[in-house]
Parts: sequence; structure tokens; C-alpha cells
Amino acid sequence: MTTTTGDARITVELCGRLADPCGRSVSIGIPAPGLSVPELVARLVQGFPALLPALERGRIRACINETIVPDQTIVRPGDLVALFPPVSGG
Amino acid sequence: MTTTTGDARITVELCGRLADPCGRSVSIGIPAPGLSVPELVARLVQGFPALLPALERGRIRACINETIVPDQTIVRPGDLVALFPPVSGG
Amino acid sequence: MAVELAEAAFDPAARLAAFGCAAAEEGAVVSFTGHARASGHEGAVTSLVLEAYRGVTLASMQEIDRDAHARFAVTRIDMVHRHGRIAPGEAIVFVAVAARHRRAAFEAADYMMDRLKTEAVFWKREEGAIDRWIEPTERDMDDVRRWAPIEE
Amino acid sequence: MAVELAEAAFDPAARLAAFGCAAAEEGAVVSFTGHARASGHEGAVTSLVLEAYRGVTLASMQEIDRDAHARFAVTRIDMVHRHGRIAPGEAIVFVAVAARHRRAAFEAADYMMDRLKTEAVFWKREEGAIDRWIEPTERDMDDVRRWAPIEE
Repeated sequence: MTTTTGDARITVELCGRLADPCGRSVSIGIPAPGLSVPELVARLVQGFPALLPALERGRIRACINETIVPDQTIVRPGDLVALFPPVSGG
Repeated sequence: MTTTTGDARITVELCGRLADPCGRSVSIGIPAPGLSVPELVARLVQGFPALLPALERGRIRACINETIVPDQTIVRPGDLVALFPPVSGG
Repeated sequence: MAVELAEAAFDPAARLAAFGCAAAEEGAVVSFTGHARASGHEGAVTSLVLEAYRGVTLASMQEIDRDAHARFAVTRIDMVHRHGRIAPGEAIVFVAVAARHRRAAFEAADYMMDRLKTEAVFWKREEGAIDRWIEPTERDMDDVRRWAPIEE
Repeated sequence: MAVELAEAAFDPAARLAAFGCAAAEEGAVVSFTGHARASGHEGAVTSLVLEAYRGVTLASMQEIDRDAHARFAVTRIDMVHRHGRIAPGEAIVFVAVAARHRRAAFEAADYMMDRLKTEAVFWKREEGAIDRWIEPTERDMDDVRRWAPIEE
């Protein structure tokens, strides 16, 4: 299913509407030193072009190891990674 | 108990703290054509000087026949009259 | 729903349960309960006494209910206010408001409480360490002035 | 009190009953209940699905609770939010706030709901005539902007 390669594979959980095109998680390869959040998103779109419209709409935030992080944060192999579209409770 | 006279007697109900000096109602005489609310209050003070401090403090409103009325309203013999100090529910 | 003047104690939670919500259209329910406190400005309070006046007290509550319906996009209102002697901890007043959207429900409940505090026909006395009559505070008057009259 | 993420349905009135009030100091209790509606923007809704994410959802609720305590003179807060599948009419979220004075209780409940709508980590989908994801509206964003950050 994946079309990208790298030194390590990580699973990216796709929350809310981001799960609509490709399911609740996808696996991609990333370089061992890691990637910034925008770089991860770009690599995800490269591997899963169906995700592009969903990732382009609204502010997408990354959650690494159960903490919402700034975009400049580096995602490393072994991290628990999720992408959050805009949230809404209540 | 009353010190004023008139053509007719009415009972004035005294609500809230107004009942502290003289009880929950007093009876006074008023002229048959009636009196405005300030005139009624003045006559009440004349008959019951102990009411003066309570009537001087805060905005006192009259209620005639179960309706709160403007001060210029005429109180007539036979009316059901009450005086209200400032109200507070809740 | 009811606008009720009650002498007996009532249970706010039972009142909220009875109020419920209409699944078709009511997304928001706000409730406010005012309880008698065991400590007032002047020390311990053993009871709060609320005096009402004939039909005028209930009519003043009904007017506040009507005005809230006119002013806010709410679907239902429940309002109950006690009179007589109230023990510390007991509920004095309860309002519940249902609306399609939460802002209308919050605002209507807030508005009704501001008006009940300053315009509902009750006189309130704390009995305890010191007996004293309670009148609206400056803060209460400021609160109710937030609601400018609506244009007719 | 609790900050709780619940999968099972809960009863807002029972929650309010358990919340109670401390007679010594709590004069005001405000509750808000958000119910799933049977009609959305696009017609009939058969269920609302709320997705949560691991420990992050509960942590986001706890942060809102902490901030409300820091910001308002409130004594206790109860907050419960469901995830999973919710039928029309069922409660999605309930907050209760106790305070000495009513304004703090109203404001804290209002504040928490504005933040829950825009910042709590949930994703919400209406299922029915049309399935659609619900994101915060412009109105929700305006509402939460009313609460300027407090200075540290």
C-alpha cells in the first residue's frame, strides 16, 4: 500500500475526517534523523495522494507521543504520531 | 393607635423591612377623593412617626390592588394598598 | 413550562430531570440553582426568610419569563422560586432554559437571574448571628443594567 | 470533582444531584448540558459519533477545568463528556459549576463550553440523511475569542 521508502517506518494515525480517504492509520518510511511536521505531511501526501484534499483543508496539527506539538518539532522513528484536523467537542 | 383622621379609613400593608417598626399593616384615615402616593406616605409618617426612618431609606413603591403604580397614582378609599421597599429575589 | 412560587422545599435535580430536552431541536439546557448559604455578611445564618406579596410576586416572575422568551431564541423555560423559611443549603430559586444553541440558553438564564435578584417581588431576611434584611447590592444593580431594554 | 470521559450514556440530572452544594459557601450552581439533536444542518440525524484520541482527549478536558479554576472564583467543577456513538436526545457533555456568587458560576460554565467546543480533542460526525463531520463554526470561534488570555 505504501509508495515511499526510508530508513525506518512509522505509523501515522489519522484522526477524524483525515481517516476518510485511507483509513485510520497509514505506514510510511522516514529518514532515521527524523522529519519536521510539514515534511512528514508532504511525505504522506507523496505516498497517499488521496489524503491531499483532507490535509489541505483547515489547520492540521501533529500529536507526538500524546502531546500536540508545534510544526517545527521533529518526528523520529519510534514516535507515536497522529494528525489532528480541527477539533470540536460539546 | 392612629393619630390622623379623614373621611375613610384604609389599611396599608407594610412589606419587608417596613413591617419592623409597626407591624405588617396599619390603618389610617384618608379623604374621600383620595391621595397621591407621596401624600399617603406623608400621612402615614404623621400617624406613625416610627415609620419615618424606614420610609426615608431606599425607593419605596406603592402597590394598589395588586399592581405596582407610579407615584402620581391616586389611592382611594376601598383600594388594597401596600408599600414595597426595594425587592430582591434569588 | 411552569413558573411556580413554592412554599415547600424542592429538588433542583428532579426539576432538571423533569425538564428534559426535546431531541428534535433542543441542543442546550442551562440550569441555575440559588442555594441559601450558611454564612452571610454578618456571620452564621440559621435561616433565610423570603416574603412574597399576594398575586404580585408570581406576576413579577411571569413577566421575567415572558421577557426572556421575547428576548432570546429559547424554546422552553422552567422557573421556581420559594417563599417562606429556607434552611441553609436548600434551593431558593431554580431556572432551566432549553434552546437550540448554547449562547441563547446561557444568556436567558443569566438575564432571568439578574432580574429575579432586582425586580422579582420578594423581601429577604437572614436570621442568625444578626438578623438583617437583604436588598440588591450595587453589583446586582450593575448586573441587571447590562441588559439594555429591547426596542419595541 | 471529576473530569470524566465516558463512553456510556449518563444522566445529567443524576449528575447534578450528586454535585449538590456546600451549604457553607456555595450560593450558586450552574449546569450546562449539551444534547445530541435529531436534526442537523443537513436534515435528520440518526446518531452523532464522537471520536477521542488516547490520553490526549481527557488531558484537554482537564486543562480546561484547571484554567476555569484559575480564572474564576469557583469552588467546584464537574465535567463529563461522552465519546462513541450518541443517540438523538442523549447528553453529549455536562458541566456543573459551584461558586459563592452567581456571576462566577455562569461565566465559568460559559467559558468551559466555549473551550470544549473549539479546543477539546474530539472529532464529531453526524450520521443520517447525510453523513458529515462537524467542525467549530465561525460563531464558536468568535465565542471563544471573548475570553482574552489571562496575564501570567
